[in-house]
Amino acid sequence: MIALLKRDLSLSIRAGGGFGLGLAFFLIVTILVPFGVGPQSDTLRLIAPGILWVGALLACLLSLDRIFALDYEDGSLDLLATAPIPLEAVVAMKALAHWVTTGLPLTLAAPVLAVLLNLQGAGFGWLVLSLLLGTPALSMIGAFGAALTVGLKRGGLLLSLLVLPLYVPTLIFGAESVRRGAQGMATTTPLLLLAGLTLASVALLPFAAAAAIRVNLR
Amino acid sequence: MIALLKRDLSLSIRAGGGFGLGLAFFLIVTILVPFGVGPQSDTLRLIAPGILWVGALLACLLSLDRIFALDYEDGSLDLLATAPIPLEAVVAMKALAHWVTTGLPLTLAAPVLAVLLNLQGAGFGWLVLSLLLGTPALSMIGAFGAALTVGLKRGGLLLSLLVLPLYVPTLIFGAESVRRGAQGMATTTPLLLLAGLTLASVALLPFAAAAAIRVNLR
Amino acid sequence: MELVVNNLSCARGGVPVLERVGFRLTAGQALMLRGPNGIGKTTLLRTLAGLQPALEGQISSPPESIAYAAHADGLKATLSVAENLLFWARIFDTNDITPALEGFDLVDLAGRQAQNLSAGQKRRLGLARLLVTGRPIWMLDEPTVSLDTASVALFGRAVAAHLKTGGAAVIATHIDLGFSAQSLDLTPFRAAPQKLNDFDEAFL
Amino acid sequence: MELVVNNLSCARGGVPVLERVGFRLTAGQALMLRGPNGIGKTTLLRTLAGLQPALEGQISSPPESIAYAAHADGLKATLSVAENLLFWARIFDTNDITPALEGFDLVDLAGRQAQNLSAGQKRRLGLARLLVTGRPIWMLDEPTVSLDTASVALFGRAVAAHLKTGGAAVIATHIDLGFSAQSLDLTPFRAAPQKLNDFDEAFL
Amino acid sequence: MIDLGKYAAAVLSSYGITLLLLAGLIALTLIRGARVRRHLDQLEARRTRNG
Amino acid sequence: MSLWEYANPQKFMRTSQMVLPVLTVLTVLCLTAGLLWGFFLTPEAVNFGSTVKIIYIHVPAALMAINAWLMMLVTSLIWLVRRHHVSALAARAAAPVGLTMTLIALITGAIWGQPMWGTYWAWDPRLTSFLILFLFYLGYIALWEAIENPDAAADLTSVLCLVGSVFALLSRYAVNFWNQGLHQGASLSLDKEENVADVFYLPLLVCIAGFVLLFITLVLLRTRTEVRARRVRALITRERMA
Ligand code: HEM
Ligand SMILES: Nc1ncnc2c1ncn2[C@@H]1O[C@H](COP(=O)(O)OP(=O)(O)OP(=O)(O)O)[C@@H](O)[C@H]1O
Ligand SMILES: Nc1ncnc2c1ncn2[C@@H]1O[C@H](COP(=O)(O)OP(=O)(O)OP(=O)(O)O)[C@@H](O)[C@H]1O
Ligand SMILES: [Mg+2]
Ligand SMILES: [Mg+2]
Repeated sequence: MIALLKRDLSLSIRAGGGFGLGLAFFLIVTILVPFGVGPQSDTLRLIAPGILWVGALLACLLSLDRIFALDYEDGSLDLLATAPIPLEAVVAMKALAHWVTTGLPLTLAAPVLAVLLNLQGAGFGWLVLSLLLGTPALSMIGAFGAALTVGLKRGGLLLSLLVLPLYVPTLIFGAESVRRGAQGMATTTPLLLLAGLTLASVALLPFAAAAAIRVNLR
Repeated sequence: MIALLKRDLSLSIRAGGGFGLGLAFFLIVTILVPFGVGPQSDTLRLIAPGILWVGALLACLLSLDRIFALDYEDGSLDLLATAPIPLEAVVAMKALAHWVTTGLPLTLAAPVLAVLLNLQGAGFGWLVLSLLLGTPALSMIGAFGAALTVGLKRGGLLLSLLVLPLYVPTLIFGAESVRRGAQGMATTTPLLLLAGLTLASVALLPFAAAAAIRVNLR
Repeated sequence: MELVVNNLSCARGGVPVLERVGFRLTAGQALMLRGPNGIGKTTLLRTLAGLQPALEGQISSPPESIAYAAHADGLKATLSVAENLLFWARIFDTNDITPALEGFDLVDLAGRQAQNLSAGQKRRLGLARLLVTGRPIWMLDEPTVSLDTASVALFGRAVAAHLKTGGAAVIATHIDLGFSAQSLDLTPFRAAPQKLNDFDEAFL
Repeated sequence: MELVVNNLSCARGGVPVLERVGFRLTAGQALMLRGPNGIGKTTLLRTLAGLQPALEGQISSPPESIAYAAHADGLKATLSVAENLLFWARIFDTNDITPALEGFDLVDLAGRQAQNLSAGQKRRLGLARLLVTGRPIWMLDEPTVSLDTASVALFGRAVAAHLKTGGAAVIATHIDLGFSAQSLDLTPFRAAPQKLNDFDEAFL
Repeated sequence: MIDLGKYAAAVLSSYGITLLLLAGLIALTLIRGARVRRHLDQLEARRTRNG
Repeated sequence: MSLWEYANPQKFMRTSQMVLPVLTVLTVLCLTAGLLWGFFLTPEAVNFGSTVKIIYIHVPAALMAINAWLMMLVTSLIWLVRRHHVSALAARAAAPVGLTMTLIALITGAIWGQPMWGTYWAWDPRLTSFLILFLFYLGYIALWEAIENPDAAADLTSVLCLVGSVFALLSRYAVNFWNQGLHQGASLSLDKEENVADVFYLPLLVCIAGFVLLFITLVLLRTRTEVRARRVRALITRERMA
């Protein structure tokens, strides 16, 4: 299992391995938005928490299909399914690898990009905290969506469509806590809800995802 | 050449073919943004032109790697390169197919999504017009980027990074014309610039892209 | 260590392709699956490997005893030959990849990225993976595709050594592998079209 | 209609693999490329097909005369067999796909999606593509991989018919295809490691 | 005809669009039903003919 | 006789054949009666003017949109546990009907919003959750369409329906937390105090009954088609093998 995590990480760090794909996308979104909405800094300040969270979410969404598709195509998934580790653990490890290569860098990069969007000073801490709590849920939910669509040729569209509504609660709690934090309001409730969401998905979704993969492999 | 266009279109309409991928992504962005920035309709109205254009642009960006990658992987691109039609025409046709399956649906769907973002009534016409003028440039520039990265395993990241700066002028002129239109100001200048950009890229980029593909195949 | 297959039916894409297949394989034996393209060799191997459920019939084998090598090799293009092997070795809890590298003449290529291998070299690497699984029953789907004569001989020797140490192998192939084994032609087991009399049987 | 190759060197991934290859092929002839895995058969075929430039040497052939069939078949998984063929027929301006379907026994499968074919059936479809190109010189890279004996015979007949109508073929293969042709072993042409004496030659 | 006042457009278009959507759904259901049924009958006929 | 016998395709086909004509007649009666009553014979309401007539399609459609999803959830569970094919096919048949209902509720709501709230769309919790429900329907249908093997498709869509239901509930709470709404509260409750006047209430009940009947009829029809389509598939593969 550690081997699997290590492999996934080193694969994604190799040339063109997708490490930084999420990060790059996050960067792209936050850079493009000011070009689109115009450079007025109070408008930007107003929408910064939302845009940052939406950017992080899109960055996750975008890199989801790599979780299983590549292993499916080259036959590794067949081999992993017959290997001595349970498929649930494989799913969990792959979600973890996805988080380490996507969610974690996003969280670390977010404060820098927040400067570009003129986020209020009070919001920075909450931004990092909420991303840290919320991105694992994004990875896990995404892994579930990826498992549902793994057999399909170019399931990318379907994957986004399936995962989008599942992401809504995470996004709302996440962005809300940053917005409240930036305005100096209490953030406990949304953060607690966010943490609960993450825990629940990490605890339950690997089973659903493993079941979906088994169906897709047969 | 018509055969190529037809094949690409029918491939993308088949199950999981990526038709609607762009559209779905556009939908995703415009639906998620309010969840992030909050439900106040005047904030949304303010940022609607920018978000709509950024969404359209991201939707294009996302579907770019399909332009050549799939044909490269299954060997079709090798075969097309040795076929009796010039590679420049292949590139142009593939960019056209990309526009028909991405840019065109985006343009048609934009007004509906603009309702969700509370765009001012005056902006609707300009939104459609600017997208109609601008999305062909997005497809063509994107095809060039895809040609540059076609040989690379998972060139997605690189592709986004390469194409992003090339997209900036299109985005600025496009969003600006909608914003001016929505506020009842004159839109001629940005629209003319947008049209010029599109014409120039359609005229010149196929040659650059074909050269890039030749290099990548050998 | 025994693989017993009894009255097995299996389906591909929801369509039954093979019916009532039965055989028995004990330690030290190899079985060649033969039959024309599309008869269902791949399907049978996948069923035996536990990747898809059987429609009917029993497969009995010791738990976690089967190593499967498909048409696709499961290689990661950007990992080196040694890294690819090492990964599978870790997954299967064996730690030494030298016998595998040596057995398939990959020592010189150990540091090369898998994407820079020729077709035959890739295949050799795919086969070397079997040695690091440490599992007794090998299921091989056309293992010698793209291999030159020397490599086919190498493969023959690897299988022979595996059988000698108490392993077994089921091999689907169209060509002569140059070593003797019992063979099973799947043609007689082709699934007959089922009778569909009323809606009770609407769902194949 | 003649393919003349003279003093050809070619490289793969920036490394020269073959040197001073030369041969001459006229209408009605077939040439088998032989040699161990990794010697450079695929590389040579790609160079001849014009997909990569030669390091040195000349290739002379009539323009647009070469049809190339690689390890990968260039099939679209979601198109049917007939649609796949029809697409290539249109690209190459031939319009009739029936000879190709019949030549490779694909008539029954014509409506099936390519993703639902077995390995050998896919390969037959990949080969059938050659018939719709209408080009005289075929470059085939291990064409009989995954094919059963009957299909190999079918392929042999297709090549024979092609040669009889004035075509030519260069075939890289490891196994015996059951028809006679001149053969060229590439082992002697393996590129010698170059001397790197000074910095001028640092850039291979 | 009843008088809907200044909201006529809203009410009428609501009813119009609803009826249109429902009609479309029903039509699709019936058309696909008929087509599948015809196809099935055809297959069953061929099957009984050929034994 | 147990209820499960209706999951036998043949039994299902026979029974549904018998009840369908009755259901169709009832549907047509209820629906036309309700809609005509609502459209022609009800007065204008104080704050709403004539737009109150939209309620006769808006509310039944909204109710059915939710109930259709509930029905899919139940049938999906039945498929997962008992593996009755008709059950899975019924879920598949219901989805497009539910989607249409959602769309009707959304569109009529949007049209109603313009005169009442001065905007076609506001990010009100009720409206927003409907938008999310719409997306769930789209994803569910797309997944069915994308997978070729029918049993695999049934399995995967059922899993999606289960997980989706949980997340739909979560979203409802999240959206409430996120924004306080403009939308009407539930006034169809049994508590008479809150209820609308009987002149509006009775035709509304008839309309709801009509929509329920319409839903059942359509789902039965569509399930029959799905069963037939499965048999067509079976016969075709049989011919192919012969
Ligand atoms: C797109 C927008 C809308 C959606 C998705 C929507 C959704 C719903 C739903 C789900 C219900 C049923 C709830 C229940 O009975 O508990 C409902 C009921 C209702 N809606 Fe809407 N609605 C929308 C817009 C509007 C607008 C603009 C109005 C008018 C101002 C409106 C007025 C009502 C009324 C009066 C009810 C009945 C409430 C009751 O008595 O229970 N809706 N709507
Ligand atoms: N994904 C699929 N969906 C539906 N049918 C399939 C699918 N894959 C293969 N088939 C069909 O199932 C049958 C058995 O295929 P299988 O791949 O097991 O054959 P095989 O004996 O391995 O053939 P080959 O020697 O060509 O590899 C074939 O007739 C094939 O057309
Ligand atoms: N993309 C690549 N980059 C660098 N080197 C490569 C690449 N692909 C192949 N090679 C190397 O180039 C040499 C020639 O490879 P080529 O594929 O032409 O061999 P081949 O004769 O076709 O072998 P096979 O019979 O196994 O298909 C091999 O030694 C191989 O390792
Ligand atoms: Mg096979
Ligand atoms: Mg080769």
